[in-house]
Amino acid sequence: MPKKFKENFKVIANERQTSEFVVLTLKHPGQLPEMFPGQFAEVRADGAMEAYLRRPLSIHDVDYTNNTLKLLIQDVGPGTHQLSSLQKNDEVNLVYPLGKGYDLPDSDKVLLVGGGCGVAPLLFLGRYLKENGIKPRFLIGARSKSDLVELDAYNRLGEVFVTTEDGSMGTKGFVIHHPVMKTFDPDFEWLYTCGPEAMMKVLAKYSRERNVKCQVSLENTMACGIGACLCCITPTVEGHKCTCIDGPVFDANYLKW
Amino acid sequence: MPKKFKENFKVIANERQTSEFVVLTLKHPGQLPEMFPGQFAEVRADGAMEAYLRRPLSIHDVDYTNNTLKLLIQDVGPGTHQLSSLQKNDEVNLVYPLGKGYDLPDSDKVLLVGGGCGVAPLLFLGRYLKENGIKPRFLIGARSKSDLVELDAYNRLGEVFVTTEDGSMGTKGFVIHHPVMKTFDPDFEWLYTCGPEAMMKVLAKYSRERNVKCQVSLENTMACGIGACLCCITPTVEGHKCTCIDGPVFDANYLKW
Amino acid sequence: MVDLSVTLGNINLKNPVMTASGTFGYGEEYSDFINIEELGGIIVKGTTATAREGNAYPRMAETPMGMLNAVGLQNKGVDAFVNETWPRIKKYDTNFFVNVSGSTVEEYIETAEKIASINEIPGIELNISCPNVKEGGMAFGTSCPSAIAVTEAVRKVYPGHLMVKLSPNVTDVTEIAKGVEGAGADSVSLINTLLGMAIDAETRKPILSTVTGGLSGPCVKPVALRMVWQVASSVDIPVVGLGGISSARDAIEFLLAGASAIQVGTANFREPDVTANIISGISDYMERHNISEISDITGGLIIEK
Amino acid sequence: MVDLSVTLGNINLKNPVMTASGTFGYGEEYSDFINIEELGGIIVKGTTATAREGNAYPRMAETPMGMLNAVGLQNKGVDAFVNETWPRIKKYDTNFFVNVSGSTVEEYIETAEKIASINEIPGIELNISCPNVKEGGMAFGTSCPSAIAVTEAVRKVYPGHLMVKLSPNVTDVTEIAKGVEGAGADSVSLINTLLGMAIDAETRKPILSTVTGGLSGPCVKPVALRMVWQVASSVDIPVVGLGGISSARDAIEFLLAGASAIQVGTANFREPDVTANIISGISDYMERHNISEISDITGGLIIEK
Ligand SMILES: Cc1cc2nc3c(=O)[nH]c(=O)nc-3n(C[C@H](O)[C@H](O)[C@H](O)COP(=O)(O)OP(=O)(O)OC[C@H]3O[C@@H](n4cnc5c(N)ncnc54)[C@H](O)[C@@H]3O)c2cc1C
Ligand SMILES: Cc1cc2nc3c(=O)[nH]c(=O)nc-3n(C[C@H](O)[C@H](O)[C@H](O)COP(=O)(O)OP(=O)(O)OC[C@H]3O[C@@H](n4cnc5c(N)ncnc54)[C@H](O)[C@@H]3O)c2cc1C
Ligand SMILES: Cc1cc2nc3c(=O)[nH]c(=O)nc-3n(C[C@H](O)[C@H](O)[C@H](O)COP(=O)(O)O)c2cc1C
Ligand SMILES: Cc1cc2nc3c(=O)[nH]c(=O)nc-3n(C[C@H](O)[C@H](O)[C@H](O)COP(=O)(O)O)c2cc1C
Ligand code: FES
Ligand code: FES
Repeated sequence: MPKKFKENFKVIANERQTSEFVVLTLKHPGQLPEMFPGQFAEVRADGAMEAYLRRPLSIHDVDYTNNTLKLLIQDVGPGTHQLSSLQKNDEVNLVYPLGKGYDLPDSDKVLLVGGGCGVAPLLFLGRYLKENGIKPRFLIGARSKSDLVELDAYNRLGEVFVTTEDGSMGTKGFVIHHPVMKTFDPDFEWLYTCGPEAMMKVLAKYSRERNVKCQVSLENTMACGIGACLCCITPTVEGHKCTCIDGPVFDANYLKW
Repeated sequence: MPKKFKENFKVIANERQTSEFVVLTLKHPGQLPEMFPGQFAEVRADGAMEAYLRRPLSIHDVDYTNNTLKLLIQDVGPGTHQLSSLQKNDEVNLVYPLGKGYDLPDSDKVLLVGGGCGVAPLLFLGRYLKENGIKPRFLIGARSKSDLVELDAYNRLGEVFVTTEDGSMGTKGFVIHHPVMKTFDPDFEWLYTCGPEAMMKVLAKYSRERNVKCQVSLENTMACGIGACLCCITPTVEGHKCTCIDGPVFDANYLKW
Repeated sequence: MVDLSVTLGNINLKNPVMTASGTFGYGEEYSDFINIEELGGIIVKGTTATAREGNAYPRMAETPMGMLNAVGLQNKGVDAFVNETWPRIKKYDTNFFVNVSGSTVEEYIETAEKIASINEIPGIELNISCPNVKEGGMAFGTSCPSAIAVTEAVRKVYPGHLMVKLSPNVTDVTEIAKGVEGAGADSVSLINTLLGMAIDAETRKPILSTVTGGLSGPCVKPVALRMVWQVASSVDIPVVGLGGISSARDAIEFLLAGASAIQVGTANFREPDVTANIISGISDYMERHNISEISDITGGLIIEK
Repeated sequence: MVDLSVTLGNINLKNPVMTASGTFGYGEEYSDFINIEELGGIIVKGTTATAREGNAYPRMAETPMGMLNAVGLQNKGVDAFVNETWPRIKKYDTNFFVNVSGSTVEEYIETAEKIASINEIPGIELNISCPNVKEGGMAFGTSCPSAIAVTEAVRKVYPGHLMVKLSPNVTDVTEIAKGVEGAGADSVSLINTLLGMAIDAETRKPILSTVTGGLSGPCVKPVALRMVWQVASSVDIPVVGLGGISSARDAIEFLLAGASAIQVGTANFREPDVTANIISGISDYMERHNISEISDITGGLIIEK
């Protein structure tokens, strides 16, 4: 297993996207270790009285040249609120890189489907696929236009499709309602997804029916993040597995969904 | 009883005095209520995980024209550390003004004796005395020259005597060893003190022997600060009294010392 | 419009939010911060037959998200309450309950009888978990027979609402709850403090003058919630839940677990106006969830099998 | 130079800092963060006679300065430990203790016997406070007769160091400590988790699949410290203290209260290298206070009368 680290990073930018979302850019003091898309960090929310445990956050993007990594944070509670408020030059402590990320596909027909803060790992995944010669396409779902963040960044990597529940941008409805999903069969052979469990379950079923490979990233509640506490299990065809080390990315077929 | 408030103040300055001491200047959003020297505030140390309860801190100085008050904070633990780190424009929540302060003397021969962070209320007291036509004199004790803070501010109000344990400034030794204490009898009829209990006990004994009025300010551990929990008691000639509402300032003779 | 009122046996409370004994003085102390008449009830501090000086200083130690106290029932005695305190506070339009404490059954009886003479006081809270009592140092509240004995004895002399406050320092809190229900309690409140201890590593001494003390604050909430749920599932009388409540969300958790009303203790020290926020927060929650009465929340925990 | 080594009955530990069962896996999980050979000991996760899947998800709820868990003894069973895990971890030069759990006395016996076959394992920690066991659902550890019965039974088949882990969910922990001492325990460790509960006010459901779970972390420290002090004052065998320890200062408080060694649990989740800091912090403390041996700290609490 690749080595894990506990290190302080320095915040070099906090870019607020919406009232709920921020992107933090963190600088490593030296040379960043290699990371893979779908992996996450356990981040200490110093100063949040109600966050004794670290908060798991996906690696949103990595820049090995500048030794920076990005986190996309949705402010949903005390821990993420504290982290969203970090300012330039603040320090933040990460235990990382954790977990098993997405696999490289055995096809170049891939679709990356994200919803909500579930888009977080897909930027890094898109970049990684592109570097490996695979052109990513993105399908991103949100409640409304104002909840869509960083579309430009995805656009730079590949084609982007959008759905919004209120129809304020792209196709109205959920990701599954987007036309690209109808013409899926011929176009896509791998589906990568991350987002609300309900969305991923629909995509898993969809993929099973079409015999398409589907990898999902789970967001179970975690205490240790390194396979020691067994708090984060998910039922699989081989019994209970830890989301933090056996996942967070799983083949949809491996899960008891 | 005068009204108490719970209000947010804005930090307008954090002046570091030494590695241990800072002076915070806080701005009230409107008109400051009247306060008396010796009174304190219960300050919420937001962001300090190990400080659920508020921290009692003396009113160090008040400026009714600018609606600011000052706190002198010694960084001794999680709560005071957090408060010492507040930056300009941060908000801080105070419950104040609390407790019974120093009485006005019935003599104009007064000495104000402080040690350590015990000097905190004496600046406000000195100003208050001066405004009431009484010229304060200060005797300030510290471990070393580098622990003496704000001597200029005291100097502007009255004469300042100094003792240091290592002799790096003023008289070497404890406050009780300063020459002014030897010539006390004729010169001073009221003694106001605040600082380590051991120091105050020596001064109380000294005053008793010379029949000098002595008011001390206690620093008992507090939970509520408003007389509701009975955690902060001190034994007095009339039984257990609350330091937070019956004090923190007591006549030395009233205490079971 | 949501209706926040609740009934506790024969008593009507404006809302389910009361303040816990020993943490709210006689209410007056907080009147600069909130309108105490808006409270469902105020449980005044532990009152004993005769005046008590309580324990020596230090009486408090802060702990992670909580505190230990060793106040030890300092109060001026029931006569002073009846003759001095009550005339001063009776003007407030809310329910005052007197927390009745003691070292012997006789002392509980004496205090309860004297409180019974004040008609406007609807009930007492029988504090059967204070330390330093008869029976070999074992508190009344940690042994079922003695909890029953003191409840029965007080029941005989006290006609008003008899709320019995349970200790969490027991193997099976439901056993004691059922015992005092059988002995005539009109309701039970829980939890009192958990027995804890703090040490100063530098001086190598205990921080409290009494070595051990009572733990309270947010840190105890999970234990309190569990016990309230267990007790509410095993008795028929109303349950008043407390232990670490510091927000409307906390309060609602206790109601869902089966509490008919709640008390707020240590949180008052951090936020002297916390109870006002809890009351309005409960009202907001009810509007958001389309709930019109508190009784629709009480015991509403959904457990999927 | 300070000497951090301690003896626990017949076992020598490099220092008093061990890791608590269920919070440190098999040690390997933490080897990127600290040199696990520097630990006084590692208590591996609860091991049962046969493999167990544990409880359903969700198994964890965060609470103020702590957490509830409902893992429920998920493990591959003692045979897998002996045949797969042990060969992998035996290379580490530290003391591994196996936390032996079960639902019946027979199951405890079977597991203990199989662990006894591994010579390099100096001892077991008998976990007598897991839920869902025989005897009407009452855990072994909350009834004195059953705690004695299981300890006696395991003592007969297990020749190594027998540490018995006590439950804090009892009225009188000293009674049970004395019971298992009489039944042949070589040491006692305490505390296991406090029974607690968490509710999601929005969904109105319990957060844990099992409704209640075990509370751990800094929030329980005051209760743990009190119990360690009580037990150390009432038994003659060594006491291993745990519950909320997250700093050297915390560890020293437990030693002063009477613990011969300590365990670190939940704090590992927040700081995977916390044990290394605790070890060096204890060493600093000893130098600062001119203490040359840990045994000079153990029980060194100064109580002024
Ligand atoms: C592997 C992994 C990767 C993640 N990546 C990201 C990311 O890149 N960006 C991001 O914003 N969030 C991410 N999350 C979710 C994030 O960890 C939680 O939102 C965060 O822990 C909530 O902490 P809090 O203190 O802000 O709120 P809390 O008060 O802890 O929770 C607020 C609400 O969120 C729910 N919640 C808490 N923890 C989780 C969880 N782990 N999963 C689902 N719901 C939860 C709670 O039940 C509650 O309703 C990830 C989670 C996992 C497990
Ligand atoms: C009426 C009053 C006025 C005060 N005025 C000032 C002031 O103007 N400036 C200032 O810096 N400090 C003042 N103090 C002391 C200040 O309240 C404590 O230093 C502070 O609460 C410590 O909090 P902490 O979290 O930083 O440290 P903690 O970890 O709480 O304590 C650190 C150390 O200080 C000791 N300590 C904690 N609280 C107290 C206390 N109330 N009294 C004495 N020792 C304590 C602890 O035992 C520990 O050894 C005052 C205290 C009182 C009661
Ligand atoms: C300082 C203090 C004094 C207390 N005094 C009493 C008392 O006199 N009688 C009583 O029954 N409970 C007393 N308690 C216990 C509280 O009423 C309450 O049961 C406990 O603190 C748990 O609630 P909390 O976590 O909300 O504080 C006291 C608690 C504190 C903190
Ligand atoms: C996730 C988790 C799993 C645990 N599993 C076990 C176990 O298998 N056996 C056991 O005896 N104790 C178990 N415990 C209890 C701990 O060993 C320890 O007694 C408790 O957590 C208190 O210590 P702490 O506050 O330092 O965590 C577990 C605790 C946690 C948090
Ligand atoms: S979070 Fe601890 S095992 Fe996954
Ligand atoms: S601090 Fe509560 S009465 Fe003084």
